[in-house]
Amino acid sequence: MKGILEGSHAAAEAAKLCRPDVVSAYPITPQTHIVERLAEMVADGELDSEYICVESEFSALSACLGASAAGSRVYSATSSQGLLLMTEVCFNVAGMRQPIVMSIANRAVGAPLSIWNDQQDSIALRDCGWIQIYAEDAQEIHDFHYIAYKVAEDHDVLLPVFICFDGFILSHTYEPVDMPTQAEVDAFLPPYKPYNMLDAKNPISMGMYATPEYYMEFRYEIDQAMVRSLDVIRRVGKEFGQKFGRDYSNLVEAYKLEDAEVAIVALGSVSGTIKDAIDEMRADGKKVGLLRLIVFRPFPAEDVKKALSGIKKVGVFEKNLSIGARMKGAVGYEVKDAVNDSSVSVLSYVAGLGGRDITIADIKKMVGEIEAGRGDCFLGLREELI
Amino acid sequence: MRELRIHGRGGQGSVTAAELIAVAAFKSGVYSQAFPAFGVERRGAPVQAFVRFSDNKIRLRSQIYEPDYVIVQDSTLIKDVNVFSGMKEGGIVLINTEKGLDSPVPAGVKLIQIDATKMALEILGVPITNTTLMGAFAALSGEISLDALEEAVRERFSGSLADKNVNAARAAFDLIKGGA
Amino acid sequence: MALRIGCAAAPGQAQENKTGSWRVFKPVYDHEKCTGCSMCQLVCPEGCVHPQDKKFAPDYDFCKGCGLCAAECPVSAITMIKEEK
Amino acid sequence: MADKTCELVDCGHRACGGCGPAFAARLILKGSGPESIVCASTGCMEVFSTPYPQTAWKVPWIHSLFENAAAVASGIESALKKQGRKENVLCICGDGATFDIGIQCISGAFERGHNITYICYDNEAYMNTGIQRSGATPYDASTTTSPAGKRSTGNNRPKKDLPQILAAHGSPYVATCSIAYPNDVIKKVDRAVQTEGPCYIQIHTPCCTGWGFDGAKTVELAKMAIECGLWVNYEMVNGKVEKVKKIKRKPVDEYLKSQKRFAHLFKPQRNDVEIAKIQAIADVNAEKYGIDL
Repeated sequence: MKGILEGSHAAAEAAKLCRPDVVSAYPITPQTHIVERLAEMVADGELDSEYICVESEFSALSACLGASAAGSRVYSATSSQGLLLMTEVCFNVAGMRQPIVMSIANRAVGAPLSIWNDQQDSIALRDCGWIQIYAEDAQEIHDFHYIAYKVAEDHDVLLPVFICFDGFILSHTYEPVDMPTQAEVDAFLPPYKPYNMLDAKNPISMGMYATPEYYMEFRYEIDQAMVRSLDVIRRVGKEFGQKFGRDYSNLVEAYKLEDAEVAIVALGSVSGTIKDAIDEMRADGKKVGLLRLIVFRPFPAEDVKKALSGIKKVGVFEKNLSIGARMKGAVGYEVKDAVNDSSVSVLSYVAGLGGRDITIADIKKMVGEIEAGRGDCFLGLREELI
Repeated sequence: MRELRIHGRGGQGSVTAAELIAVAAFKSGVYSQAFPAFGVERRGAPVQAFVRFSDNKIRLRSQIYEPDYVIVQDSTLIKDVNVFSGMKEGGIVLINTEKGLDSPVPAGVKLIQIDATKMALEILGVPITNTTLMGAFAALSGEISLDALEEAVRERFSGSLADKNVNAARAAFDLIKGGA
Repeated sequence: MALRIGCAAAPGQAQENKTGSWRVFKPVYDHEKCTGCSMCQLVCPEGCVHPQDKKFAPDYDFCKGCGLCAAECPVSAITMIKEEK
Repeated sequence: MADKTCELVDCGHRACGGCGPAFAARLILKGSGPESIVCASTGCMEVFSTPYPQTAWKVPWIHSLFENAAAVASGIESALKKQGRKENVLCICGDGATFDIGIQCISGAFERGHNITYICYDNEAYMNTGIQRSGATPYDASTTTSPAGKRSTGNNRPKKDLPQILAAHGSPYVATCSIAYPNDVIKKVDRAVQTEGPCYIQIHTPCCTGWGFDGAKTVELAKMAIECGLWVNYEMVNGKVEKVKKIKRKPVDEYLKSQKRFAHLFKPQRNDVEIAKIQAIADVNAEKYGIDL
């Protein structure tokens, strides 16, 4: 059924259709509409879940961990400071291999306090062992939930997933979304079958500590699972396409890259604005293309290399700041490493932090900088303030 | 692609108006996108909300700087906010005003004034003007059909509240059509 | 043995760790004096004191020789002696 | 139902000889039985009982972090409810995890009313990391972060009254007990798991290494704490104190003298002023709970 709804409701409606046994989350702007909607669904009997209304994000994810360990499918959502408050639990969930799915309405991290969008929160947690998928629009927000559960719960993977989408820009925007029926989702996503589970009939200990003889191998196994997830995501994305007509078998999206001389690499909703800018630039005879990273963890290095092959000038649009890093943004390094060609210029552009609006004009300016070989810098700073 | 900017005050339902217009547009068969100016404004503070209409899938995510249409929910805003900012040549401004506007309007901008507060008070019994203005917008822009608007309103409200809001939208629609 | 995903394990494997080797003093049970009250079994932090012919005896594979059983025995039927290696 | 003969903590764990908490763990599971799920915090008991892959636990057991056992237990309980399962959900956590770093999670779980039993094994300091003071450390105890010195007589704050705090959350059953009275521990755990709602039990578990005494005297020390009035065994049902363990009270001196953590109160000379302050704490306890026979 096609309807028009807010991005956060696209997340909540999908979460509902995934039939989580337990939902636990804590309100934080701009994620709040998701948990409000889920609470409403539980109150109205639309959603048959235990909804744990916790006292912090830290407890939200801790409760999800407990419920998941007890053999339930669980769901949570957060943003920004909330995600950072969960950091310790995030590492723990991945280490304990609990396939929890969590929506992240991406938001800047203080100080200064900012409720507005960038991707500093999830990028800061890139090393914690969660798969990270970035949506461009409400339809992807919605669809990625089904894919995420199926990937996370695959016994070849058993890793948690962040579904990241830009706060406000997507979470608070109404746009058309095609939603499957419960029966269609049930046919795609079978009931959760836990790998390890707390059960008095078959007692095991979970989350034991590992001495130096074992720790490295456990960490190695998590990384191996993450590597394996590349193919599992492709497979599940393809299967989703066959069932629902929207194919997600590619971990990256190439837009007008075939003959491009300049490529922009970006994550999330700004890709839409970039595509419109590219269309305008192409009309003016500039050969520009976009490589959108849909999956950031695991990093699809091969896909990036292939998509960018033959392009000599690459600029990475970064809604994050890796303070003290030479390139400024965190994503640029991985793109540069994937390209692995000294004749290619890969530069980072930190932009859109804390909700600074990104217009088509900004993208055109960025392309000018890429062409001039000026990068690894901020874009769109207000010079009068610095 | 056509773009609409709504000016109002926190609590006047500008964001709801944008959402309902987007829903109605979608029901009228075009792609639409509605979003608020993301802020921390409380009740009474000037706020904005935006709608885009297009025959193709909308990818653009920036805010709206050069609107085709502007709706001003409360004419008192005009002294604080430049509601005409960036308006396109030939753009239409719909203003809710009781006495009529005395400040100048930029050249090439078509101004439509309506006493939506009075209409809302008569029909709804409360001075909440957004459905009235939506009806007027449907009439003057042609972006949304009255039937689609009615459907959108009925999905959001129920019972007599829905009826009253539909009536308010209809009355404003007829007023604009009759005057045009 | 391959690792179990999630650092999980089934019961039984703690018994691979024979903590009896930690012992410096050894409890010796006098079954003549023992009344079978089970206090030694109850207070043992290892849980390694078991019934034996209506009396009790420690499992020396695990007994760390803490002496709690000797201290709490109401009839002083347990003596701690220096372990001979 | 409680079964004294039930053994659900295996031999081979790595606790110190004479460990009070290890003894308590056995007693707790005799009280709650095999239909239990244990949620542990990071701490001494977690470390001595679960080096991978040698778990000492014969019931389902989970450790996540230092401060989140009550939140993890909330999730477990909710999952069981959704699945229609009936296991007892227990937290077994040290005093650092309970009094200090985990108190927010505990407060949240108790306020939400989850059907869990939270058990704190109280050895009155952070023993896992090497005897640092916690909110449960008694007045004047010398720890590595509250050392006695030329200008200090050790920990300068009295023990936090956590049972009262949790009773104030509306807990239907709050109890204190001690390994000095093993059957009392078993009985109270049994009662807690059978009581609907969030229950709290605080077990006094002397730590021979942390307090500085011979491991053979663990139970004796626990008894001395009760006999001098520095530890009180009682039950609180719906916030009202019931069933207080009554005693013929002794002065605090002997209890203090038996432990290295209080040695500075006696050497190089007896510190009458400080010992009197500790005696006053016992006197207040006696008055408050009516423990004197």
